[in-house]
Amino acid sequence: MAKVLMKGNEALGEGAVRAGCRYFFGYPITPQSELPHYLAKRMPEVGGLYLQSESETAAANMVFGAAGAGARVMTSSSGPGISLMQEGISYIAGAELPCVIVNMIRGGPGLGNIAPAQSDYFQAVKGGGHGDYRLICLAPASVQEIIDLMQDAFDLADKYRNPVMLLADGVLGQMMEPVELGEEKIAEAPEKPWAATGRKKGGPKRLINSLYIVPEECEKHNIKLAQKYDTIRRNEQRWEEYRVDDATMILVAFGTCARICKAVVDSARNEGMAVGLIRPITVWPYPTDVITRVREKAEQFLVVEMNMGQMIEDVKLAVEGMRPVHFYGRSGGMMPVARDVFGEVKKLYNGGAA
Amino acid sequence: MAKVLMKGNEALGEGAVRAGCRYFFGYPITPQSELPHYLAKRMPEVGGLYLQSESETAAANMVFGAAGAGARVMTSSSGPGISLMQEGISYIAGAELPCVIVNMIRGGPGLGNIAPAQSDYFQAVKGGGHGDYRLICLAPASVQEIIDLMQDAFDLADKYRNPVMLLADGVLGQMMEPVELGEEKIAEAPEKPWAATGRKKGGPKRLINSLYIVPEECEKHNIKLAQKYDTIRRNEQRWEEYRVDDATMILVAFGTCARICKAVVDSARNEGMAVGLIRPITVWPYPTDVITRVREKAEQFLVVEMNMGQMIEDVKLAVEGMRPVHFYGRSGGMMPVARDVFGEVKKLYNGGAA
Amino acid sequence: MFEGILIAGFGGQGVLSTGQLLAYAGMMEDKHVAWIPSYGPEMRGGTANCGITISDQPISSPVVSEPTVLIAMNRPSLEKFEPAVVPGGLILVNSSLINIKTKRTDVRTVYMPANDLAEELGNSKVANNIILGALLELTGVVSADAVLESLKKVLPPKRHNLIPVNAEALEKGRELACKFKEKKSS
Amino acid sequence: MFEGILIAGFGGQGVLSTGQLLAYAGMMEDKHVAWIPSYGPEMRGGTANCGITISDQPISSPVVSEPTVLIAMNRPSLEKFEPAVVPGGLILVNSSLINIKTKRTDVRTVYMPANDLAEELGNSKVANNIILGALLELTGVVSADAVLESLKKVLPPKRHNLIPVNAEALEKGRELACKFKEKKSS
Amino acid sequence: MAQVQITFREDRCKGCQLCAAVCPKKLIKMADHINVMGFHPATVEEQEKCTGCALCARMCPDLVIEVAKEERKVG
Amino acid sequence: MAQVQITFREDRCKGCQLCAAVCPKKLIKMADHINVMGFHPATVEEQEKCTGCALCARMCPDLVIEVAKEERKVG
Amino acid sequence: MKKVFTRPKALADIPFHYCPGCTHGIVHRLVAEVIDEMGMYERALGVAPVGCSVFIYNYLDIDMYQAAHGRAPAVGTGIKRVLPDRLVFTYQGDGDAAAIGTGELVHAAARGEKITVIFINNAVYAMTGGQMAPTTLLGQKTTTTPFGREGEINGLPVKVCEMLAPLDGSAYLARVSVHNPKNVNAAKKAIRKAFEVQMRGDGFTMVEVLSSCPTNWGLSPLEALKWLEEKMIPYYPLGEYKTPAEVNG
Amino acid sequence: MKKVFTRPKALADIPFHYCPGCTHGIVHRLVAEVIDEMGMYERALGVAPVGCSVFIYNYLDIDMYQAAHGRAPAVGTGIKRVLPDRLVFTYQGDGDAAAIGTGELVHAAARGEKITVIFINNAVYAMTGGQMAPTTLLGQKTTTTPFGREGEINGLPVKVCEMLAPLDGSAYLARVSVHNPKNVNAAKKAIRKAFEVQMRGDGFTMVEVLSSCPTNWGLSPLEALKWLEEKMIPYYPLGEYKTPAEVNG
Ligand SMILES: Cc1ncc(C[n+]2csc(CCOP(=O)(O)OP(=O)(O)O)c2C)c(N)n1
Ligand SMILES: Cc1ncc(C[n+]2csc(CCOP(=O)(O)OP(=O)(O)O)c2C)c(N)n1
Ligand code: SF4
Ligand code: SF4
Ligand code: SF4
Ligand code: SF4
Ligand code: SF4
Ligand code: SF4
Ligand SMILES: [Mg+2]
Ligand SMILES: [Mg+2]
Repeated sequence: MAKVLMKGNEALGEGAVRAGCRYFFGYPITPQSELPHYLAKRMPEVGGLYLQSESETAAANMVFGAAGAGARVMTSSSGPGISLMQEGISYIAGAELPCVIVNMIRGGPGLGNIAPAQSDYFQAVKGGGHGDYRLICLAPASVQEIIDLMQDAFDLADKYRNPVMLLADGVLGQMMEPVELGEEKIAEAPEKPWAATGRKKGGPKRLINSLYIVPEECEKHNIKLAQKYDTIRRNEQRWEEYRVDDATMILVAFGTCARICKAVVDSARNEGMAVGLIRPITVWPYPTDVITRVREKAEQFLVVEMNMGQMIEDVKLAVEGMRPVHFYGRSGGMMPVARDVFGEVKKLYNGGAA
Repeated sequence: MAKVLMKGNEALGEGAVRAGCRYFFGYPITPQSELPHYLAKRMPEVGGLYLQSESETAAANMVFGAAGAGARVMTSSSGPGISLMQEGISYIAGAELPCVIVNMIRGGPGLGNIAPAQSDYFQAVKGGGHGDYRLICLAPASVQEIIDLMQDAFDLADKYRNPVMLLADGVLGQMMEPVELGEEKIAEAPEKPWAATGRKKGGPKRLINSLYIVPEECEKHNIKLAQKYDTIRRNEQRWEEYRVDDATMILVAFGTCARICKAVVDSARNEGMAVGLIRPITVWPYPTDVITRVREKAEQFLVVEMNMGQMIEDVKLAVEGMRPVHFYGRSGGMMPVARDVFGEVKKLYNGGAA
Repeated sequence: MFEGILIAGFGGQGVLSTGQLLAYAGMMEDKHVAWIPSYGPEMRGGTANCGITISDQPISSPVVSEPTVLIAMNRPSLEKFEPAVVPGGLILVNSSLINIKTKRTDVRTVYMPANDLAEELGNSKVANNIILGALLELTGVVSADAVLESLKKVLPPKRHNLIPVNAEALEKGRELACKFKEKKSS
Repeated sequence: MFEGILIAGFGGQGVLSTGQLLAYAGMMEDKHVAWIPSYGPEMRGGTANCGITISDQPISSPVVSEPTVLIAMNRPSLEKFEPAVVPGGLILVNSSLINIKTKRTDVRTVYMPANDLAEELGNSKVANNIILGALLELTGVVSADAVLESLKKVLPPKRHNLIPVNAEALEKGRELACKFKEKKSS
Repeated sequence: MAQVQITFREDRCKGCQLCAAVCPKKLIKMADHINVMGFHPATVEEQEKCTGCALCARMCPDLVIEVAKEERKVG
Repeated sequence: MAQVQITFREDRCKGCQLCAAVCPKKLIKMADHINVMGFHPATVEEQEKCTGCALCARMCPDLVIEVAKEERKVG
Repeated sequence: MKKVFTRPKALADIPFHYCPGCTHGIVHRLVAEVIDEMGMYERALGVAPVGCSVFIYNYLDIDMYQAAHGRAPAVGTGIKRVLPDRLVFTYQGDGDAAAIGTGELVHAAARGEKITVIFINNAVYAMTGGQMAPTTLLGQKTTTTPFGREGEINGLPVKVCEMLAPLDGSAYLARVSVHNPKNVNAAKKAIRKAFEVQMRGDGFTMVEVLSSCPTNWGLSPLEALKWLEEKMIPYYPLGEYKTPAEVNG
Repeated sequence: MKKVFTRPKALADIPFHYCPGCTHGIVHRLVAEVIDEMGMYERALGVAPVGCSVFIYNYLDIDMYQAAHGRAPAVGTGIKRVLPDRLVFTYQGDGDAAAIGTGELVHAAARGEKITVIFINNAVYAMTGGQMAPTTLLGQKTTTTPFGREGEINGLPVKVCEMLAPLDGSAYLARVSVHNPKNVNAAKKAIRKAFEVQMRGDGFTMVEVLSSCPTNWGLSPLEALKWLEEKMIPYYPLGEYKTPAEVNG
């Protein structure tokens, strides 16, 4: 099939439709609004529903209802809107409902701005809501990958009955790139016998719930969730390695930052430096396995983020003090410039001297 | 002065009043409701205001307004309510407004239950809201300490123009213990020339704001915040050490868990085991300094939490792989029982054999 | 010295305030004390309980998961909590409302028709204090004087008129407990 | 081969669609392309810009912070972005609306009265395509054919009637650029 | 008068007295003994006077009361 | 007729024409040239016909227009 | 013998956890009876609130959802949009629906969302220990208005039916009470009407039920019903606040 | 020469970022004029929303707050309770006040909070690119109702004045427009009245202003005003919806 030029935000919409998503509930916010615009047009074409909710709070809870009723459903927001969804997300995770949440990060804190950022990494991967829960977090780095991961997002959500977050930054949402859409084979969602769709004759009562008033039962539920998360940690870590094999210095970056770091790796290689890149595709579960592997050979790590230093904690947890882990970050909607990152790489590569 | 018997939740209220807090905005939720009950009676006595908001979302934003107007102000909630405040907290941090937020953790995720827990540690210390911000987080372990830390909370908030969270669990709120209230010397809040109280003749315009639409300016703001956080990290780490000096095994626990661990330490010492306890009093800034110090002598760490393992990440980040860091946790509102923790200690102390 | 006391019954039986009274008395005697109630929707079912820890050591967990003393004011409370009492512990049973016996043989058990006795005293509300009186006698956890002194602090002044009947109740309980001790020792 | 092109002007000048057209053409020629707009409330001020990267290598950041080509459709855009152009780069100035000259001496600059020329062609909306024509001629980043082909894909069928005038505009721009090149080389 | 059978599920009764208050015949009394939950349960004293109007049952928040009536053959 | 002075702050004008539409005398025209922001700014052609009613100014969203009037001494 | 009164099928045979004399139980039963009578047992989906009635999800023997505090109308919206032929209702307290959930309630009404809200107005936050609700009466003492609710400080009681009536999306709005058998019957009729209007697709429907909370009002169950009648009804007049043209009769 | 019309003192002398013909600018000016005329320059505190008018915090030359989207009434409440003698007002769009901020708006009104909401109804989410607002008219095309707003799917437009009027805490509610000089004058009068009622302590006050968004309506500035007059006013009738007894005249 021919390639088409597509905006990241629109790719999110088309990817969702192709993954069998038929319900979108959300509230507009820059820099993800083209997704609602796209779905407002596209959903009716496939017999689906785009419903603009009165708030992000409501959107998360509409998702709760629709997911409980068995639908493939998604919402989308950014910064302040994602913060408003935290209670709802905790309920969705607690009730083990599958859904997809797009998080197009912008500059913060507070109203901040609408420029691209990665400063909501902690919120996404450590749980911005209350309780011990985890979101599966996928971090695409291109418009094509958005399309591809969207399908995976819905599949993972259903497989594990867990909310999945698609974590991107404003740049990925706004940019247009060529994409290969592939055959339009609309995915079928699996059977969901647990969905509460009305009491079948003789069938069990279904309850969509996150309340476990008796602590013993709540603990059991938490342990069950923790076991699920362990399974996901074991089975679903994903990452891309770029020129890592012989690298003595490893850059770690996700999303847009990783694109920039790839260019930096190339520049470094051109100058004969053994630099490589690990690009987490799942930021939860964090691809600890690969870091544990490469920390044997690599002499140092440089984490590059569009924030003041968040993912670096996960890298450090994986490196376990065996190697120095450095940080280069830009924040508030600023993006790292390849030349500057390369400067940092050179400095560190030469043992701290510029 | 004579001691009085006081409930933790009431001590929160009395402590706040004595710290000069005159405004409370909040929404009821178990297990912190005695605090609103107390303040609804107590505030009018000191010319203050208890106002029940229509939601936690509104409460956080009322706090935003009152703090911007220069008042010492607080709110309080638990689990789902704290999640609903995340947007507001991010705005408060972004606008650098001082205030105190009580977080009486209960079992999660979702509706969970109302039993004591520590499963909102990540949310509190890594930032449940969007953007790169930090809350100063104080974790008392007794009713007396609640009173004492309440004063510090307001002082720290004003000193750093930063929201402060008092992080406790349901047990601390519900239990009664004797407390020494001390002289009723009501603290005076400092001058706040930045507060927006009406344009003074010839004075500067004041603006309470978190919007920095130009990325360069937003980055500058983020760097300024980061520098503030670094100062706090350097100056405000607090912890209690209990029989740590010669300990080869260090328990790390905060709040109610730390009380239990103290008993465990005593039991261990009785049996001749060199076990000690570090009790973080600030969980942000995390008392990394003491862990860095003790990791030289101590052979292993055991982190005890009322969750599935959250603070353990901060301990690991401080230990940097130099020693094994073990975990013992209960969740969903269950509390560790001293005997069981002791069992774990014995097992680990003897190199894994029970 | 360490006692972990669990008082459990229906709401309205004065379970929580009896516990507070005990904690208060412990505090007046400069002991370490902690009191903690059950809370939340469990109370809707009409049951209430609280734990009181009194010790000469700092108190670790205030939650009384393994009581040294259980005061069971109604049958569901006895059934629910008797298994948790430590061996050698004490169970005080309000036999006015509980028509069963404990299954435990490794604890001391005292049965007292507290409600009936309270009505004899002319105030059905003091059943709890009768049992409290017995508890004091049997454990010596705090002195009866400290409890009476605490009553003055705990009761609002306008209800101080209730102090005499409460004192009577405590005394009544003490007497019964003495008899029980005699019986045991005889 | 790498070009980072920044097109900037007022809203309504076709800035964004011109950029898309260019990206589309690059894609049709199997190059790596990325297009990214400025977005958000900046647009309220009435300005708009977008960056287009066309390269034979995968594109790292799509943000064109150091353009090799700047198309300035109005004065604020020229003033704002000219310092960012890489040395040796190209600046195309819409002199119909810009009555100043660039201060840069280390770049190629072409001034074209695009709006006036567009009105000569009878459609003031094609000013952007005149400049685009010049850009193609001067950089060869994509072929004019690819752009024309892309126009068919980008325009909705009911507006295909506009293709001829757009083609004319491209050609007009190309001619002017040729003259410019001649001048330079002469 | 129809033959009526009114039954109380005593262990579910919370002694709230709403049934007693609405019985037009004032037939419902609270028992002296307490049930497993510790409440004095409601009882009907003179079953035979009961009209089977079921007002008591409709007012009982805890569905303690069931009312059945002999079906009268009409004609 | 009062003497009126009406001034336009041309660089602030966005050419929206709201002023022109409400002028009862139809005095306001859009200039041919564009201002720094790229808009055709509003201008008054026949100042002397202006009554100083300031309707134009009151309707201008961007406070481009100021109107002043000679104060008439009464009596 | 014919059963004149017996437990409806849609109501599970387990005891309520409610306090003695709490009228939540009556309303649960009415909902179950209407589900039975309309033959909707297999097609009814209920959304439980956070509040004393949270465990309605156990009591109603149908498929149920437990929503976050105040969000039941949003959850109901999600369900109904996926399963448009089901009977979808929420059961919410006054804290749930009229305080934290105001936005969700108003917008479900404005959207004409085809769901029914059973709105239990007991003038207090019961579950959390008797705090002031938006519907607490002026002068009423609660744990957070220990000196009685004062308009100047705490604001004025919210009349929810009246507020939703001007919204074009609301189709049926009624306020009923369950303080005596006559009103219990009227309440049941209103619930049935609301469900029928919903299933006809006319729009948003709500039945506000004045309900007692003896525990937090500090009254005996019978005193509580009297207080409800004498204090609440004058401020919250009973009646239908909106009906679609066709069900006016 | 006497200035018949000049920039009010409370309005900073900087250009607005608004689109050509956007009537946000007119309303800003009216607010500033009333502050000047009431002599409140030193005692007025404004709360900016999230929306096109967020930068009102720069334009008004008084102390200002920037609130989270929809939360301005809560922020205003916090301010007013601390500084009860100040004039506190919020300036909010229809997305801000009538969608995400419904709860805060309704409850500020219910509490009789002594603040004024200047509510800009432009039937669209302008700042974020023209999505449907709660006040978008039926049939109106927006970026999220590309085929026109349809009641069955998107719900019905919300009439905010009408909804708040039944709340006992609201004291002054008016709907005005700024599509021509006469209405601009009336709008200014209403703003002044609202501020006066606030300062008298009568309760919550709101002025809803029908305002144009040429950009997102896809109309020229003049066409936009015509559309406002012909389409919006019939659905959103102008007038005072509530006045305290004393200001009735
Ligand atoms: C977000 C959130 N805030 C607060 C609570 C605590 N809470 C539980 S129920 C309730 C109010 C209950 O009152 P109402 O809705 O009137 O129901 P009732 O108990 O009176 O039937 C509150 C505040 C919560 N669970 N979640
Ligand atoms: C919590 C949150 N959700 C969404 C947004 C994005 N957002 C900014 S302004 C706006 C709506 C603006 O519409 P309106 O309030 O009508 O103001 P207008 O721009 O039309 O004047 C939205 C949805 C945000 N900033 N915060
Ligand atoms: S059925 Fe009627 S008459 Fe019989 S006990 Fe009940 S209320 Fe009384
Ligand atoms: S109404 Fe029901 S619960 Fe109450 S007393 Fe009568 S039978 Fe018992
Ligand atoms: S002041 Fe009146 S007459 Fe003069 S230009 Fe303005 S509108 Fe026209
Ligand atoms: S109304 Fe103002 S901005 Fe608009 S054209 Fe007239 S002067 Fe210019
Ligand atoms: S607290 Fe009130 S509402 Fe809750 S069960 Fe008891 S009486 Fe009913
Ligand atoms: S987008 Fe609309 S509301 Fe916003 S400034 Fe432009 S015209 Fe005004
Ligand atoms: Mg209630
Ligand atoms: Mg708007």
